[in-house]
Parts: sequence; C-alpha cells; structure tokens
Amino acid sequence: MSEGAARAIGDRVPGQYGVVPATLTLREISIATAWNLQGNPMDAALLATARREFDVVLPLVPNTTSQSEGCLAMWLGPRSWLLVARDGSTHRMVRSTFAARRDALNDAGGALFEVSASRVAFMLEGPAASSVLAKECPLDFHPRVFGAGQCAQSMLGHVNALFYRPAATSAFIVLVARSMAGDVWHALCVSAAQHGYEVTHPAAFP
Amino acid sequence: MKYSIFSLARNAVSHHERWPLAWRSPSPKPHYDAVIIGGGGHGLATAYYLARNHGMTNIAVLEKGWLGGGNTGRNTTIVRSNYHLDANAHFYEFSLKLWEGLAQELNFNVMYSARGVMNLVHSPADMDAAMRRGNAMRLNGIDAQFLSRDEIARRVPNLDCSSAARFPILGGLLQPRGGTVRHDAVAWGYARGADAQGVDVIQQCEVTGIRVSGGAVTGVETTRGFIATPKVGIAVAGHSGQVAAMAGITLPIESHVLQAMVSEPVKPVLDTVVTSGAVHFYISQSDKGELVMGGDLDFYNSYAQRGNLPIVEHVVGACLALFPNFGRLRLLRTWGGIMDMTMDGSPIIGKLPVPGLYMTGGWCYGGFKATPASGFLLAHTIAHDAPHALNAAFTLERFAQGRLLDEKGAGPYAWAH
Amino acid sequence: MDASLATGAESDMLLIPCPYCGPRNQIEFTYGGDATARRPATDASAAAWVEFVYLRDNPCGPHDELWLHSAGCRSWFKVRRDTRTHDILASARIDDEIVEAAR
Amino acid sequence: MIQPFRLPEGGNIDRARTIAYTYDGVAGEGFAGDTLASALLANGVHLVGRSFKYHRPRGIFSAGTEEPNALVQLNRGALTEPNARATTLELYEGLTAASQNCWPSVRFDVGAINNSMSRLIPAGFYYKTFMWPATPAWWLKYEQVIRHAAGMGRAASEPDPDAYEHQYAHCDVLVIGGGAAGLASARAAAHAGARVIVCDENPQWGGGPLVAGTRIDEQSAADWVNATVQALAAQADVTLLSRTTAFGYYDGNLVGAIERVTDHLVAAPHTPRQRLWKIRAQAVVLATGAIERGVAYANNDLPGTMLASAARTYVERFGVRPGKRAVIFTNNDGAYADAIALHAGGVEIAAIVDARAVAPFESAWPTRARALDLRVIAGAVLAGAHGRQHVSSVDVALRAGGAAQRIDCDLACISGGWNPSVHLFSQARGKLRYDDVLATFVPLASPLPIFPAGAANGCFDLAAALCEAHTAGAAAAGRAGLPAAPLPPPRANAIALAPLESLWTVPASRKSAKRFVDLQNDVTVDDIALAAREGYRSVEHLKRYTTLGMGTDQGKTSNIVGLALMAEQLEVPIPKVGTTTFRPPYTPLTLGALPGRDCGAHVEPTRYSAMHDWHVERGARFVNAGLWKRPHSYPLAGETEDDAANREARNVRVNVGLVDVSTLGKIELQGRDVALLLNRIYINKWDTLAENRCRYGVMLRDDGMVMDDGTTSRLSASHYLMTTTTVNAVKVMQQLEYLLQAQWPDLDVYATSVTEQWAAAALSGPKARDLLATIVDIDVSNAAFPFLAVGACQLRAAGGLIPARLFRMSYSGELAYEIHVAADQGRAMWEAVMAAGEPFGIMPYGTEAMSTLRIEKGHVVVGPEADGRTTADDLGMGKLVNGSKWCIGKPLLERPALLAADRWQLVGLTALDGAVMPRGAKIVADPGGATPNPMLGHVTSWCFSPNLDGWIALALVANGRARHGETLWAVSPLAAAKVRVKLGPPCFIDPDGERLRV
Ligand SMILES: Cc1cc2nc3c(=O)[nH]c(=O)nc-3n(C[C@H](O)[C@H](O)[C@H](O)COP(=O)(O)OP(=O)(O)OC[C@H]3O[C@@H](n4cnc5c(N)ncnc54)[C@H](O)[C@@H]3O)c2cc1C
Ligand SMILES: NC(=O)c1ccc[n+]([C@@H]2O[C@H](COP(=O)([O-])OP(=O)(O)OC[C@H]3O[C@@H](n4cnc5c(N)ncnc54)[C@H](O)[C@@H]3O)[C@@H](O)[C@H]2O)c1
Ligand SMILES: Cc1cc2nc3c(=O)[nH]c(=O)nc-3n(C[C@H](O)[C@H](O)[C@H](O)COP(=O)(O)O)c2cc1C
Ligand SMILES: [Zn+2]
Repeated sequence: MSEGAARAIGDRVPGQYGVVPATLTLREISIATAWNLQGNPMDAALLATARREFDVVLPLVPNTTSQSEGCLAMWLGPRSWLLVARDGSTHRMVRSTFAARRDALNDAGGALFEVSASRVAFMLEGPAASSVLAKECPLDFHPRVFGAGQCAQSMLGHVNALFYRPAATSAFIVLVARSMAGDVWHALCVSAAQHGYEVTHPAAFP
Repeated sequence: MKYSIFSLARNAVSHHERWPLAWRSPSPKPHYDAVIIGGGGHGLATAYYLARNHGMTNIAVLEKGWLGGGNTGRNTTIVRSNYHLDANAHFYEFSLKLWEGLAQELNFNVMYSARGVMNLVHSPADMDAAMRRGNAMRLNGIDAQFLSRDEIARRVPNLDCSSAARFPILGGLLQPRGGTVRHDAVAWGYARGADAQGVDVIQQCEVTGIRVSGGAVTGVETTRGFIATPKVGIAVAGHSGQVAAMAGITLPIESHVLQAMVSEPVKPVLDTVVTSGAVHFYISQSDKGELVMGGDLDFYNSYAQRGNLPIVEHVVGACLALFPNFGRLRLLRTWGGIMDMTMDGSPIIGKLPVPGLYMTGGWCYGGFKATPASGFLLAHTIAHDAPHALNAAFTLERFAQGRLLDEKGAGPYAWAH
Repeated sequence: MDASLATGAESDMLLIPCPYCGPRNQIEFTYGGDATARRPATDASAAAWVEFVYLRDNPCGPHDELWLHSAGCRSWFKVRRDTRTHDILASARIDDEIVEAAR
Repeated sequence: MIQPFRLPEGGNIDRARTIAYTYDGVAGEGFAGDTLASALLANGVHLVGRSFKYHRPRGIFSAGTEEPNALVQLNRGALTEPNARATTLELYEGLTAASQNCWPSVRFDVGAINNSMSRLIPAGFYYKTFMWPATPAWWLKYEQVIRHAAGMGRAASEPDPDAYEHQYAHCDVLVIGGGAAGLASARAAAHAGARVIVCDENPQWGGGPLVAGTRIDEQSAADWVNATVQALAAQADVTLLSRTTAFGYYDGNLVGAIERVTDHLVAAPHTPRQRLWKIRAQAVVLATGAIERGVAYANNDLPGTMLASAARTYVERFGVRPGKRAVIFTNNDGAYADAIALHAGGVEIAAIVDARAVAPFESAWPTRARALDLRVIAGAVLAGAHGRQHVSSVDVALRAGGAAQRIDCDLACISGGWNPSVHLFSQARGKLRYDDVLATFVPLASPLPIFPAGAANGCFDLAAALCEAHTAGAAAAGRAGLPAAPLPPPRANAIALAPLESLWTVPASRKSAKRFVDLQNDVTVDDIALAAREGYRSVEHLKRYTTLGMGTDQGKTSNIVGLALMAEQLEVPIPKVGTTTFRPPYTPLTLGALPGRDCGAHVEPTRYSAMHDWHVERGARFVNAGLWKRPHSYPLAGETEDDAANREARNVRVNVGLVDVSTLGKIELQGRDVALLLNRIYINKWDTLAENRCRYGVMLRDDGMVMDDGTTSRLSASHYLMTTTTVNAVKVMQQLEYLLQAQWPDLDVYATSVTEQWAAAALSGPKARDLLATIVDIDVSNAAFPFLAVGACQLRAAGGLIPARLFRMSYSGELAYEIHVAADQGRAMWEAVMAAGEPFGIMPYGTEAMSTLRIEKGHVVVGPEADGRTTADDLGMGKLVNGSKWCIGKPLLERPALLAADRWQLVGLTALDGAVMPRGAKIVADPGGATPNPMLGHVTSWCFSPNLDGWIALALVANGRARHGETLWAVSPLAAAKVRVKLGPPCFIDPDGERLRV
C-alpha cells in the first residue's frame, strides 16, 4: 500500500492513487488565454488577419490543429477555431489587447471572442490513457485514426469535451466547460484508479 | 361462455377441452356499415361501443397484423387522469371511470389495479406546477393528494428520499385511482366483446388505400380485397399519418420510437406507479414481478419499433438514481413502439375533412389509458357524424385556430411532448 | 480523423455522418426534425405558417431531416434516413442537396 | 470433505484449489473452475428450486446460459441478487446462495398446493375470474395474493455498493463467440490485418466441449484452442474478452457487451464489478453456437432431467457425474456422443432411446456406441418419468405401440435437437429460414455486415464449421476493407451425422400428466392446445396468453418447441407460425451496468458557478436550476430558509444585496448584421440600440408563444452580448445557430456561447452605487452611467485589478448593476464586492429572495408565467410587439383563439383578510361551487412580500386586465385553503420605476 492509497480517489493533492503501482499521470493544464476566432475560411483577408494578429495559420482541415511559437489553433467548426496561448511564448497574449484584435477581425469580416476562462484542461498520460478516455467517450483514439496534433470534440460522459493529442505519445489533453470540470476530474480519477494514477502539479499548456 | 370461477371449475373437469373461441376469424364481407382500421385497443373499443351503444353490428375491424400487436401490446400500462387542462382532465377522467367497471362490462378481467400514480417533485418549480395541476384536478372532481416527503418514503420504501440525492424528493402528487391495467387483456376483452355482438374482427388484413369518390369515403382497399363502406374510422396510432395520407390528409403528427423495458421478476418491491418528470422516468411492478420502466423518446422519427442504447442507459440511470436498491436486479427485455406524437401533445379524436372519415390518434406517450373513452367517443362521433361534448375540443382544426391543448407548454415540436 | 463527407453504407445507421467530422456516435448530435418543411416568406399567409409549423409528411421510409453536431463542430446539416430501418442513406451540408451514393 | 459425485480425474478444474460455499445453509466444497451447478452436482444436490406457477421441484437442466430452472438467490444483504443462474455462476470462496420461490424450504414448499390445484389454473385463468365482487378494491386484494405468489427471487433492500463502468471500443471485425468457429474466424480476420475483438460469455475459450478425441490441425482440439488463443493474444490489434456476453445489436453496428470483471473474485479494489462495452464494428462474425432443446413428455421437469450435452459437459468439463444410471432420449446423433462421454465418466447407460425408427449405425457415434455395446432402443420414446423429487425411473414406449417398459435410472438425458443461437442475427434485422433437416431456424440473410458461422449458422460438423468460420472471418475483414491474405483454414476430420427426426412431444398416458414446454414459466403442452382452442393462435398471442418464453431464459430451450406444437394444433407448417421477436438483452443484464459510472450523484453532471465554494462556506441552501446548483438562501443560525429569504429581500430594498447570476445564458454576437438578426428574433426593435447600452427583449416560438426573454447589450459597433434564462440557454443558442446556418446564411453574424466565460453577480439596492463607486475605476454617477448603460471597467480586488463588464439593469426594481468578470476571477470579484459592501450593510441573497423581489416588481419568468401557452400580450407586453417589423412567431399571433377576449392575462393578486396565499392556487368565483368548478385562472408565482408585509402573487386570469379591482378567490383544495384576493396590475412596488433610475 503506497501512502497515496490513503487519500480519496478524486482528490487533487499530488500523489499516488488507486492500485499500485501507478501507470498513469493526471494533471490540470492551466490555460493563460484562449480566444474563439470565427470567420469564413475561404476569405483570404480573414486568414491573413488571423496570421497577423496571432501569427498562426488557421487549420482548415476539420479536427486538425496548427501551432506557432505563441499559439495553438484548434479546428472547432467550419467557421470556428480555438486559439490557446502557449506559455513562455514571446508573443504572449494579454487580455487588454482584446478590443483591438476583435475590431481587426470584425473589419476582416470575422469575429473574435474572449474565452480564456470558459474551459478547464486536464492532461492524462500513460499506456492506458486512451482507454481511460474511451470509457466515457465514443471517439476512436487508435493512433491510426487519432494521430499526433489532431483534435476532436465529442462527449466525455454527459459533458461536451474537446480532445487534443499534443504529440505521438500516449498523452491526451481534454478541455471541458469550467462549471463541470469538477465532475469530469472526479470521473477521470475513478476511471484511472484501476490502473493506478499519480496526480502531479498543474502545468502550462504544451 | 361466460367466464367465472364456476366455468373454470366446470372446464377443469373436461380438461379445458371445451372452451370456445374468444373470437372468430371471419373473412371480410364485401360491404360493411362501418370499417375500423386498426385492431389495437382503440379500434376494438370503437367497434365494441358502435355495436353496444349504437346498434351498429354490421361492422369490421381490420388489423394488418395480430390483435393488440401495436402499442396496445407494448405499453407500460399506466392509467390515470391527472391532467391540468380542462379538456384533457374531463376526457381522461371519463376514461378512468370506464376502466373501473370494464372487467365486468366485458366479462374479461383486464386487471385494473388502482394502486395509485405518484408524480415526484424535485424542485420548488416542480412543486408549484404539481400543486397547480393537483388543484385543477380537484376542482374538476378528480381525486388528487399532495404527499410530503415522509409520506412518500413510507409508501415507497425503496425510494431514495435523502436530501443528498441528485434529484432530491420534496414531495409528490398522488392520484389514488390511477394505476395499471393488463394491456393485452384490453385488446382481447374488447375483441371478444365485439365479436360476441357480431362484429367481424379480421386479422392479417392491411388497409392499403382509402377510396374517396364524390368527395366522400366509399370504402377501403385491403390486402384481402376492396371493402365498401360509407364510414371509416382510423385507429392506427403510430401509422396515423400513413393511413390519413391515403385520403390525402396531412396530420400534425410525427411518428417516433418510445422504448420500454422490464427487469427480471422479483417478489413485490413497489406497490404504486412512480413517475418523475424532472428525470423523465416512470416505473411500476407488474403482477408477475417485473419492474416495468420507461422514459423519453429516442428523439428521431421512426417506424422501427426498436430504439438504441442511450435511452436505455438513461432510463435505468434515472431508475437507480431514485431506487439505488435495484442496482443488482437485471434487465430482462427492452423493446420499442411507434408513437403518434402530435404537435401539442394531445390527441385528435373526431371527424376528418373528408366526409365519412374519422380518426382517433395522436396519443403520444399516453393513449393506453384513453382506450375506453376514445373508443366510446369515436363510436359516438361515427354514429352521429358529430362529436360528443367530451371530444369536441380534440379537433384537427385546433392547430389552425390556435386552440391548442399543450399540457406541458412544450410547443410545436413533436418530440418535445 | 476521417473528415470526408461520409455517405452511409448500411452500417452507418445511428453512426451519424457529419459532413465535416465524419461518422460519429449519435450521442454527439441533436435532432432537428423534418428538413423539407420550408419556412414561408415573412409575408406569407397564416395558413402557410400553420402548415410549416404543424403539418408533417412523416414518411414511412426515407426521411430528410436536420441534425446538429451539438457536441462537435456545431454544424446543422441534412441526413436522409430510412425511418423503417434507421439506415442512413446520405448526409449533406446544410446548403447542399442530399445525393445518395449509388449502391 | 468428499465430493461423492466427483470423478477421480478429468475436467478442466483445479483440484488443488478447493473452494467452500454454502447452499441453503449447508456448507459444501468444490474446485476452482466449478460453477455453482457443477459443485452442487458433485455433492449430489439436484433439487435447486421451485417452479414459477405450480411450485414443482426443479433441478439443474443445462450447463449454460439457457438454464430455465436452477435460479438461486445469491449472497445476502446489500449484495444479494435474485435469479442468479447456478449453471453460469463461477464458484468463489465463501459463495452463499439459497433456493428461491419456496417456503418454508425447497424440499417442503407450501406453494406446492398450486400443483394440486393446477387443473383450476390453466394458462390465462386469471382473465376469467377474480371479477367479483365487482369493485376495483377487490381486485387489489386478489392482486396482493397473486403478486406474493409470483416473482421468484428477492431484491436487496440496501443500495448496491459496487461500481460499474462503460468502455467504448472500435474494431474492424468483432467475433462473438469464442468456440472453435469463433476462434477460426478471428484467426482469419487477424491474419488479414484487421483490428479484431473476440468475446465469449464463458471464462474459458473453446466453446461447447468438443467430443473427446477430436483433432484440429493435427493436435488435440484443446491444444489447438490454446495455441490459437495464444497466437491471437500476441497480436497488437487483437482484443480477447472472456466472461463477456454480447447482449444486443444496435444501429450502426454497435454491439453492446457486458464483461463480468470481478464477479468470480472475492475482492478487487478500485476495479468495477462489471464493464459494459459498446463495440463499434465494421463487420461482425456471429459464432455463438447452438443450444440444445428438450422434448415434452410426462413429468419431464423432475430433477435428474437434463439436456444430453449438459450431462456431457458436467462429466468432461467439470469431472462430475450428474447421475449413476442414465437413460438418454434423443432424436439425433449428437446424444450418442454424450452417452459415450457419460459412459467413459462411469455413468451407467441404462439405454439410449432413439425416436428414429432405426438407429443409424452407419454414422460415426452410434457405431462407436455399439462398439461399447451400449443398449440402444430405436423407434422408441420416453413416455414419462417417475419419482417424487428426483427421477427414479422412466417409461420407454415403442412408437409402433405396445406396453411401455419401465427402466430405473436417476438421470434422464434429453436431446430434441439443436437451435442455432440466432438472437443477435435477428436483432441485426436478419431473416431466418426454417431448415427441415435440422428442424430449426437458421440464418438466411441480413442487410447488415454480420456473418454467421459454425453451429450458429446451423453447421454442426466441426470440419465444415471451421472452414465456414475461416471464410466468414476473411469476408468480414474484407467488408472492413482489408483484402484477405492467403491462409489455410484449420482442418479437422469430417464426421458423418445421420439426419435428425423432428420430435417435439410424446403423448401422455394420463390426461392430467404434465408435459412441460417452458420449464421456468410452467407452460405445458395442454396450455398450448388451450391457446389454440381459444383463438390465441398467432405466435405472439400464444406467448402472451401462456407466457411461453417470457422468463429469464427467454425460452432459449422452449420457444421452438412451443411454436412447433402450435403448428401441429393449427395443422400448418412451422415457418407459417414463425418466431417471436428476439430482443436485447441476450441474457439478463445487471441494471447497475447500464448507467455505468454515471449513476447516483453523477446520473447527470452538476454545474457549479465560480462562486459556489463561497456560497457553501456561507451556509447557503441550494436548489437545482437545470443542471446548476444555485443558492436558495443563506440562513443564519436559528433562521429558517423562509426567514432568511425574507431578510435578504428586505435588505435589498433598504440597503444592498448581491446575488449570483452566473447561470444566466450568455451569448456573444459579432458582425455587421447583428441588429438585423435581433429584429427578427425579438418582438421589439433593435436597430435603435446605441453602443454601450442594453435593452430587454422577448423571443417567441414559431407558434407565437413566448419562448424566452433577456437583455441584449451592445458592447461595440459590431459586438453584442445576449443573456437568456438559465433553463433556455442551450435552446436559444441552438435556435440562433439554426437560423444563421439554415435560414439566413446571408446574415453576417457570428455567435458563441460565453456562459462559462463570465461569472456574473447582480448588485442591487439603494446603496448599490455608493458601494460600487468605492471599487470601480469609472464614474458610475447617474449622469455618467445612467439606467441601461453598459461599460467596461476594472474592479479593485485583494489580488489586484479585475477587468469587468458593468451593466446597469435591474431585475429587483431597485438601483442595480450586473458585474461580469472572467469566471476564473469570479470569486475574487465576489469577495471584493462583499468586502466593500460591509459598511453599506450588504447581504448575499439567493433565488428565493430574488423571486420575491421580482414578484413585487411584476417581472415575468419563463416557466410559471410564460408557460409555453402564453403570448406576449397575455403577459402584458403586447405593446412591445413592434407593428412595423416581422419577427419569428408573429404571423401565427393572428389566429382567432389567440385574440379571444377570454385569454388568460397576467394580473397581480393581493391576499385579503391578511390571509396566506396557498401554493399553486386556482382562481375561482365561488370557492364552494360544485365540481367541476369552473377555473378563471391560476396563480403563477406567489410569495410573502416582506416589503408590503402581506401575501401577493402573479396570476393568469381570464380577461384579467379588464378585471383590476375585482375580488375573486384563490383556492387550493390540496391544502384545504381558500383566500379572497384582489386583482390589480402585476406590479406592487414603484410602478413608475423611479427607484431604478435614481
Ligand atoms: C413503450 C410505450 C409505453 C407506453 N406507455 C403508456 C402508458 O403507460 N400509459 C398510456 O396510457 N399509454 C402508453 N403508451 C401509449 C399507448 O400504448 C398507445 O397510445 C395506445 O396503446 C394506442 O392504442 P391504439 O389502439 O390506438 O394503437 P395500437 O395498439 O398501436 O393499434 C393500432 C393498430 O393498427 C394497426 N394498423 C396500422 N396500420 C394499419 C393498416 N394500414 N391496416 C390495418 N391495420 C393497421 C397496427 O398493426 C396496430 O395493431 C405507451 C406506448 C409505448 C410504445
Ligand atoms: N449439434 C451439435 O452437435 C453441436 C452443437 C453446438 C456446437 N457443435 C460443434 O461445436 C463446434 C464449434 O461450434 P461453434 O464454435 O460454432 O459453437 P460453440 O458452441 O462451440 O461456441 C459458441 C460460443 O459462443 C458463446 N456465446 C454464445 N452466445 C454468446 C453471446 N451472445 N456473447 C458471447 N458469447 C456467446 C458460447 O458460450 C460458446 O462458448 C462445431 O463442431 C459445432 O458443430 C455441435
Ligand atoms: C407490461 C409489460 C410486461 C412485460 N413483461 C415481460 C416479461 O415478463 N417477460 C418478457 O419476456 N417480456 C415482457 N414484456 C415484453 C414483451 O415480451 C414484448 O417485448 C413487448 O410486448 C413488445 O413486443 P415485441 O417485443 O414482440 O415487439 C412485457 C411487456 C409489457 C408491456
Ligand atoms: Zn461535425
């Protein structure tokens, strides 16, 4: 019995939980700033503006992402993207610049919405990560279907969720609505307990 | 032969080899004074009351499959009259009164079990709505009581009445006279009763067309040939839209699948019907011991009589949220039925725009409990070519006139009722 | 992830083919009803509105209907589905016509 | 402890590990690998239960999921489980079970009097009696008795402590059934490179025991099975699931399967008890095997009666002798193999009774049987069995006629033929074909990619089954787009089988003798004749009238016998009678597994605002609002919730209060045409809304009824924020997306939901401005920031400045502001405002006080007032409907009934005589009036107004606007209350709205 076993499944305190030894790690990923950018992907002006304002090329293929040093862009819909600031980037976005950027996009026939606090992100890493997600998510996480750098929106239990695979590793990031993040964290812990998991300190968005 | 303990005893002696047919299997005649399409409870009841109340015996019920094979044979058997809107309240209360004497009326035990129907209340808003409805019932002369949480805990021991529950129970509205009825027996009892009065109950006979000439109905095309008749009553539930279309009529109805399910039989654990609007769930225990459960529609148009897993998961999830003690029981069987969902959640009972054409349908979740009244009133409407006061409000025209009977206020979305 | 506009083999029943995201589980979607009901012009007669709001062909067979990929890309789109079997015959973006892949 | 009927060796059980169990209070021992049934048999226990209706003694009939009889009450207390199948229950240390449906004991059961009365209670007897005395009350009495007699086992009376979970999986080929056929198909599919999942309901692989000495690919069948399983397990994209039953076939090739993870273990921490798999397969191979069926002869239900293949299974798989002296009754070759196995297991074979005129000694097994000189009586049948609680002898009669001979035995093995397990094939909309040679239904065709193989496909010869299965596996992979790679199919030597001769029942010598078709529901041959006689002739009527096949076994061994007998009665071919519908689940499914983890507190997610923890710390009581938890009130020590709400409401009118309104739906809109959109979806006009201003709006449904209301603010030239009610947030967003995408794609408008982004609090009360001025960095004077003004500001909080959006709008009717900040700063904002409010006497208030305030002010709410049946005009907002423009819902407002004079309209009610307004009251003219007492309207919202010190309400009353000043009655028969009420305008405080403009 590790000392972790004393704690209750669902706690956020770093340490080992569930069966021993832990084969998974679970942590919160802090989102500094996030924006919802919308517009017509056929419109060169919009793409150019996006690039100028966030130095990122908007991914046009559904459920894919693109990134620059400063920011990660995830495809949300045919006219909608989620931009997430990547920490430590030189172009670190600050909220005060919102109005200027919004107006720039409005002028380019698009839209920009502040959503930094809308979602909470968790990262799950370890050989069983995808099977833990697949307990409550109908997506196919097989690497042949859901490769590195891809993203997809679906359900995790009864909660809408955005899944992102940062690299060709076993790690997945899942983003969910803030008001339900507590439920989701608890659910992930319960599912992970049978594999044993370790809660580690929150980290920045990769 | 009259059914009774005595006839049972008599027949026991002859090893039950002398029981007569419950109904004949006649072949269609070329002409009838009226034809009822649909051998479910409503169609058979309509025929029964046409003969019994209006002396029309040269009539036929045409059933494409087997008697009671539609929703009559697959519903969760709850009967009640706990309605808010006047027209609904009076109609369903009339039906409940007919249920009370139906076994004797038909000399067939339909097992009307007045075990009470309880609607749980989970929030102050629910509470207001339930009280409003209960008060309306009482003013309409219908039995209703409001139960405290403790009272409910006493009557339904397995219910989780703790305030920690995800859907805490604040109280409940009870209609003591509500309950269940043995569904198959209703079809069989009415069929036997109609047959005894000379009605032709014809199975394996599908209506494929409605012949209209000179602006009025003259007969029906069937898989067993044309049958001439001046009056056609449609009682086909989930197929209402299809059959009405045969006469060129489009209805404010969509067909959706509603699932139901039963657990393995167990000794008595639940003595009343319990329903919860907030969690979309209802449950009762059959006399054989199964827990009979249902919930929401699958939410897509369907004629398939089967649904998918998400709703089953939801229904059972709701069940266990309310009855955590049932977790280790097992699901025995699930099935679906084709619901005739109207755009305001209330039925259409009466004349259709084509003279000689009548319908009862648009039952949504709740037409089984209406069976006797619907048959009684459609029979009246057919016989007099005019509606009875109790079905006068359930017209097809109400949608154009804005006289909707939207009990839930859910609006013009078939799947929302 | 297969983003191709998936038109259904029989095996794509309530595996709903989002024209953008590809086939996905039905729990990601919200049903929107009959896609053939046409919204009348703003100045149309009350009768036209009654028909649009209330009357349905309710076919027993192929049914053109609207779905929203509510847990996904938030696109409304069209699906042709056989109401007798739940087989999905084809799907299309909201502003495209539904074309059934030849079998 | 010795196990008297355990064979000295054999069986794949672990004799080194003895396992103790208790059955009916008696301790017993078995071995690892036993089922409860095999352990009971090893200890000589056959009588395990009483039948459903007649309470006749019943024994173990099968060795698998088809078991109709051996249903036991497993465990005690919270873990107890009714109707557990002893034949599939894996033995584990300490297992406790008891027989059910009997009292006081299974040996002596009072209920057995039903058996002596059985002639009085044929199928459907209850439809013919219990109708007198003719009152519903009497049926309730009869019903009590019937209910207690019925029902089999007992449910627990405590919550199930175990956990369950779901698991989605995706594969190219799902193979259901891990017998020889299933493994052969999996092998072929995997070889083609497919992602394969194989599931089998048993703990071990290999399926139905193959006849001893059978060889596959030059090895013993057992070795081949192990080798194949190991080879499969070694492949990355192959998943093997034992103890996993595929229970249902759903749309989109989704197969539901249930894995029993820990049921066979004593304890397994952090592991769910069962796992419900939702497997999305490109193609499915159905290798579910076949189930043997019995024959209905007199007393064919006595303990000691067993399916022939089951008897063999007990000998070969469990090393147990199911009896000492057996008679085998068959109409096919298979049972000869079973007899041979029993013989090898030391069971004396008294006779093999073959219904076929001549024993087929040219075919394999009969020949071997003769070589062992087992006695074979051909052209004969079992006419009946004798014994009190166990078979002691059977009557064997030649079909040609003549006196029956009695043969002593303690075991009667029956084989009436085999039924392919086509359940899932039928669920997959597969059509069946009646095969006259096999006398059973076999798969014909399905429109779906499902490939039946082996015994499930009616192929009962191993060699053929293996080839067929191999081909099916490759074909399934092909269907998933994977071309077959050459691989030889597994080989076995073919065994010639002589044709079976269909036989369903044997005439009984005495009329009163019972010949059972459905052992669980006590349906006899006579019951089926009765159904036919009375006209219940459709197979569906037969089922419902007699309850044939409606038990927990769903008639796996009996349905076909029943419908064959009906065919005989009606003198029609069997296919004309047809089968009943196969429905999920294939075997009964634990309820707990269906919601899986999403049960109890998690049956639906709960949404918490950013300030939730603060509310909790402040002792708030919560109410459900949609999925949200909202503070109802914040009672102080000794206060009731109502006291608290009244205090909070009063404080807002005299000082200032803060309420959490984060749950309101928030939708941001950007683009050139937002005003145009708003004009079309709201009844009022929007193109006149200036920047940094907000406005109240009402939305209608297409049918003209009020759908939702809220405010919309213009944050910049092209950027708007719309708020919706908490409950309709999702609905409104979907409606907007529908309109923008499907109806008006030409509009340049983008929308996104920001409900989660912004935490919101409403600050209201006469002192709101003075308070605000102390913490915001903008001028909030009436001149600079008038009523309906909107602006951005920063808010001084402990941790520094917080960017915020400020709105001057009022729900309470007081001077009020809404403050929106990013949700992750919600609590900091809230605490800052509370701290700054200290000197002003600020109090937090909950939904109850909020409701009181808005009732006093006459604000309508979607739900009680806008109940889906009310128009804007009913609610007194007719003027808002702008005549000059079209909007959704407007055209249908012209319908006659919506313009009628007697529409129910919104009014305010004041309770007279200092009376308390009852809840959910109805409005009538004469409270004593006879029922039905016409209702003129009803109360929609009501409260005690601490500020008016009396009970007030909002109500919808027929032609209410014309009735201001009238006195009517608000009555609640439920509460036995009636109150005189005065009608007036629906606004009780500050009708001209001066307070909110100061
Ligand atoms: C799962 C489920 C649960 C339910 N629970 C309840 C409940 O608890 N309480 C309640 O009151 N109601 C309930 N209902 C609703 C209720 O079952 C139905 O409203 C009611 O049984 C309808 O009866 P019916 O006779 O009109 O229709 P049906 O019983 O469906 O009969 C219609 C008949 O018409 C036949 N038919 C159709 N087309 C043709 C044709 N062209 N030619 C000839 N015949 C045709 C059909 O074969 C069918 O037999 C439930 C329904 C379902 C599906
Ligand atoms: N009449 C006979 O003599 C007879 C009968 C059955 C099998 N066999 C022989 O056995 C050999 C192989 O037969 P097979 O592999 O086709 O059948 P099998 O009976 O050997 O294997 C089928 C397996 O599928 C499992 N199963 C059934 N339904 C299931 C479900 N819903 N979910 C999960 N598992 C399920 C069964 O428990 C069994 O383990 C062949 O030689 C066949 O002829 C002969
Ligand atoms: C009230 C009620 C109780 C039922 N009880 C059982 C039962 O005990 N056993 C069973 O197998 N089916 C039971 N069923 C389901 C029926 O077998 C059948 O599935 C249902 O009537 C739908 O018919 P279908 O499945 O033939 O389409 C019950 C159905 C109802 C409506
Ligand atoms: Zn999509």
